[in-house]
Amino acid sequence: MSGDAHVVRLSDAVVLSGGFPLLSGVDLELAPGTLSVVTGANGAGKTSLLRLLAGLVPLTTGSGTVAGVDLVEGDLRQLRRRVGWLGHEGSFYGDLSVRENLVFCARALARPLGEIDDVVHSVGLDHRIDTTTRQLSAGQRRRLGLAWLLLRRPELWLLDEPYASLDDAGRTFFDGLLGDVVAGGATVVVSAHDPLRSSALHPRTFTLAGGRIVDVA
Amino acid sequence: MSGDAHVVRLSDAVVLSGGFPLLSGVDLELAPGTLSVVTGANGAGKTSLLRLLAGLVPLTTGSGTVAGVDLVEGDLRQLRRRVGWLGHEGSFYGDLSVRENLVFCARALARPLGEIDDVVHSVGLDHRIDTTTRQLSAGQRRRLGLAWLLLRRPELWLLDEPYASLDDAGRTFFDGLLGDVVAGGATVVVSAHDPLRSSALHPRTFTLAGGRIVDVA
Amino acid sequence: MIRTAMLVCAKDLRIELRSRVLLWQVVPFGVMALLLSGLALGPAHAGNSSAGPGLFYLVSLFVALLMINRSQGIESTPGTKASIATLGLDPAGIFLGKSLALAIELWVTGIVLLGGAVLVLHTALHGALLALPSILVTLAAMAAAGTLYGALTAGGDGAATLLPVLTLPAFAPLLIAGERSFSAALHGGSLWEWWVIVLVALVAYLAVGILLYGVLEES
Amino acid sequence: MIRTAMLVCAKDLRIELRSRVLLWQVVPFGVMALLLSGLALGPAHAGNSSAGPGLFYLVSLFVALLMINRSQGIESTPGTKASIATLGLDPAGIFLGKSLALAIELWVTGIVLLGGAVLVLHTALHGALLALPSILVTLAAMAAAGTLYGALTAGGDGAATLLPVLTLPAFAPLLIAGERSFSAALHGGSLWEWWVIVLVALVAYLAVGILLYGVLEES
Amino acid sequence: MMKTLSQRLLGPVTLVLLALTFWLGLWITPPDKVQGNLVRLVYVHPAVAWVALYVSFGTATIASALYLWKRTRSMVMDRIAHCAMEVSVVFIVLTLITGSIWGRPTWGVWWAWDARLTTTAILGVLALGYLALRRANDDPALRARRSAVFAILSAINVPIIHFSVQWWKTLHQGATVFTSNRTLLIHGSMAWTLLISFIAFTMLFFWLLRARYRLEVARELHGHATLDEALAQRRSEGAF
Ligand code: HEM
Ligand SMILES: Nc1ncnc2c1ncn2[C@@H]1O[C@H](COP(=O)(O)OP(=O)(O)OP(=O)(O)O)[C@@H](O)[C@H]1O
Ligand SMILES: Nc1ncnc2c1ncn2[C@@H]1O[C@H](COP(=O)(O)OP(=O)(O)OP(=O)(O)O)[C@@H](O)[C@H]1O
Ligand SMILES: [Mg+2]
Ligand SMILES: [Mg+2]
Repeated sequence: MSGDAHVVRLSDAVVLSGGFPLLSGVDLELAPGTLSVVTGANGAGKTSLLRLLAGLVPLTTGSGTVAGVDLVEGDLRQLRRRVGWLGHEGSFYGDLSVRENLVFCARALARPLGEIDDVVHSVGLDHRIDTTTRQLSAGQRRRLGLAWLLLRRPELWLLDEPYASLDDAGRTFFDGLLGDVVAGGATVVVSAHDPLRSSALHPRTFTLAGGRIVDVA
Repeated sequence: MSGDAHVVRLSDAVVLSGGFPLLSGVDLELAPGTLSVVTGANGAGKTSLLRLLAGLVPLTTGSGTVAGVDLVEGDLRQLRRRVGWLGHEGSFYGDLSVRENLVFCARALARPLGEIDDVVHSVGLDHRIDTTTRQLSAGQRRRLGLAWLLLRRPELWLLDEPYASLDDAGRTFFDGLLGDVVAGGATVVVSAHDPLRSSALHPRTFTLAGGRIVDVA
Repeated sequence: MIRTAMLVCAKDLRIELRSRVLLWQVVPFGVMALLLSGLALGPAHAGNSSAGPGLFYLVSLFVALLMINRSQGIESTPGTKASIATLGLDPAGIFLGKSLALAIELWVTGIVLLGGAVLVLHTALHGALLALPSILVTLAAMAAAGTLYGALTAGGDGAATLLPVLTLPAFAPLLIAGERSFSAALHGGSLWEWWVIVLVALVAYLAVGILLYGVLEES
Repeated sequence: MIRTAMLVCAKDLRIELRSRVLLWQVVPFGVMALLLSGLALGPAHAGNSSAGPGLFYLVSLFVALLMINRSQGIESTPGTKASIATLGLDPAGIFLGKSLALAIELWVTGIVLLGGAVLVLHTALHGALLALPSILVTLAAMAAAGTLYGALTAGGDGAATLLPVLTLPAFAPLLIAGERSFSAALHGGSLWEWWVIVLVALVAYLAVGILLYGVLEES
Repeated sequence: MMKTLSQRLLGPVTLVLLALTFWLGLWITPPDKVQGNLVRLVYVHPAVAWVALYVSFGTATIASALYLWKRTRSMVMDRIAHCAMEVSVVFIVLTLITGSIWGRPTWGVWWAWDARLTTTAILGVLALGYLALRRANDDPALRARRSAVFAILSAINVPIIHFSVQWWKTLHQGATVFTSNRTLLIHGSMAWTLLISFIAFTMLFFWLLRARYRLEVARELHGHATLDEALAQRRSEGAF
């Protein structure tokens, strides 16, 4: 991790896609070990902001540093390696089973394969461990995404509407996970349309509108 | 509509996919003009049940009638023509704009094109009407799905997690819509993980588990 | 049926115009493939104008496979399938519309390729023009057959690779008849004989498609 | 790099084995295409054994295009791309692994097609065996080039049709050199000359891929 | 399971007829003036080809058509079509092999760009395509309909194969066994042996078809047994 006191520091960040400004000038600073919620109307730019932080889209103008990597000059691959991403659809390799996907991930990160069973158990997918991921239900796919992140244990977690399509047990588990992760010193940014369920977590809430942050609470 | 008092009548419905029972024996009767919520854990079979009702998957064993069409003997195409479907991903033709997609729909159903502007306005997509749907945000895509249904005005609405990725304004609009639709005599089946927001609607709630209905409230 | 066909055809062509795949990708691919086929066979065979019709149809075939794949791809993104299915469009109309759109696209490519054959493979211009009607009919038959086979494989496992396996043998008679009639136009044989075979194939595919397309759609 | 390559290669091959697309679809397609190419050229050209190498490579080319498309398709479903990108795998390793998996798949198809050419196109068995090393190298070069170009077009609009346009010109030299070296093996020309060209191309593509693959991935 | 007498006799009679064919073909009939002993392939190749094209592919096509026709639609037809097509693949491959073996000495090559040979090979790929198409679809009803349509479209190739020797002047033997006016051009012991070979291979087809069909039924019965298990297991997922 960098010596910088902030994990995320954006200043006047603009992201263009096909001439359209997905983000129209975002200033943002996030300290390590914090939980932030990004909210805002549909199309406000939440997903775009998270993608920028994950190094999945390049910065067009403005400047920024994420997890010690400069968004303009730095190596975005370095950045991606440090973040964990849970998107609207987390499908991975649809032709491989739950276990095979996680084995691939563990091997890629040189993690012990023994962790896989625990992780699968904790997200409640034991009985689907050998099912091809294409056949999973929406919520099960989301759970597999969480399992993947649990194996990764990144320093910056970027979660795009994590509650969507999780059932009640899944949400409770997720809340517990959020607490653990933040307590463990990682930084978490969540996009959501509802306030977080657990009041034990004390997130800062950023409201986006028109590709900018218009409110911080 | 058929003379039958029920819009949906399933008895011991089993749906297999690749040897796996998505539904393991569902009995269900729904009267016209009612609102029902299907809930249950991830992978319980909510999406599968809605797909069966929409005529998108065939019944393996058991019997059923939906909107007057027999699921075993009848013409599923007739059934599909009577239902409106809003799925996890409502992408339509990604290369066409919002307006072009709706024009296609209106032409296919021989609806006046004049309705399109109203419908787009009511789901709040006026400022994206000429945007290619591939570029829409998750919530905007969901709104387009609603617009499509508003044009269709089917007799049976099947909505799979309609709240997911809608913002607050969208949800409020959706609740209002549900009320109107049910008051208008159509039947609505919604799958959801949360209880419905509006208490003015009095839905019956069916809880699924392991591919069966285990609780009715 | 006709109304649905027009609607579907217009939609497919609009998507095509929007993405410009035909202009920027398929046509250059065809020209490229024509050149390469000539190269791969070596000057001895290719320079020889008698290989022209064969190469022309071989390349058209691969172009057609690309286009069919695309034409089906439009319909089979997960969201599209369910929403379009609930429109309950007349399947015969869908079949005709998609076939027509595909045929128009193939005609455009075919004419460009024909020009290429004249320039590059020394195919006689006069013969090429004589062969044009039979070429258009052959390409239309390919479009109808392709739409039918595209629906056969749609949504299945590995649809993109299954499609060529199934279509290639179906195209074989078309290819042969087309080639013979093209050759006849070049070397002054009887034009009509082969032309009629292709026409019969086109009508047969259209009839089968109109009758059975609905059966192929996911139930 | 090597570890990543092995990992990626194993994953691609496992997906291939799982879906059996190679066995059930690509190999029959190749055999079919070989037969059809023979037919399209008419017995006069095809029966003539000198067309063998050309047709063999022409068909291999189309098979390769199918396989490259599939190999990239695995990586580019919307969900996959983001999650795999955040694994931060070494791009040189990804490139090598995907190229190797593709090469193995092409080798399997190539050997079957070679058998087909011997049986069907009267290519001399002795010559075919002599040509085998150069064929394997050529197919490997195609795999490397294909992976590189596949990444170039990945995620773009109409990737499936853009790919062939870009790869075709890149494959042209490979195709020519491969065909010449195959012909030399058949008719007793100098084997080494063309063989070396292909080998150089393979090494060049591998070098470029190792250096630049990272640049091509969506930044 | 009750077996009728004819069912009981199918296997043994087939074996006896095949044995008879080989005995007559190899020892009793005379060698040919031109072809010598090679002519004995005439007792295998035409019969095998006949079964491949007309008997087995034909069965598959008719069963497919019956499946598509609403009044005779049943999974039995689908199963017959599927099994017949699998047997057809075997016979098409045998046709190609025996033809190639015959072609090597007579034409000097294993394969020629002959219309009949090519179209036969195409039929083989079509039959494989049929099986691949079945594999690619899970849903039984959809699979049955799609493969039935494909089988019927593929059957167009059969008359093309048959007439190919007339349409294209080619290497392959024209109609020698049965000419268009239905008279045998071959006489004496050869004619009898030929006739027996046709009957023997046709019966072999029905024998194989029945065996394959039973296997399929057994597989599906087994499937039903596991269905109850699968249902029970799925239901138990809800019970915590
Ligand atoms: C790979 C090579 C060959 C293939 C694929 C092949 C294929 C066929 C087919 C499909 C038929 C049945 C046609 C019909 O009944 O409509 C047939 C019949 C026959 N073939 Fe071949 N054949 C091959 C080589 C040969 C050779 C080399 C000979 C002899 C020199 C031969 C002699 C015959 C004869 C005598 C018949 C019966 C013709 C009739 O009565 O109509 N075949 N072959
Ligand atoms: N080429 C374009 N032309 C016009 N608008 C575009 C274009 N590309 C993207 N957009 C718009 O950019 C915005 C992207 O927003 P983003 O996906 O970040 O929204 P979001 O806040 O995640 O919304 P949601 O809550 O719906 O997920 C959308 O409003 C979309 O319509
Ligand atoms: N071939 C298969 N083998 C094993 N399980 C399968 C197979 N195909 C589907 N499934 C399972 O069937 C179930 C389908 O459930 P469905 O999508 O209807 O769930 P859902 O109630 O909509 O869940 P969610 O809340 O996550 O959307 C899932 O549990 C999935 O894992
Ligand atoms: Mg979003
Ligand atoms: Mg669901």
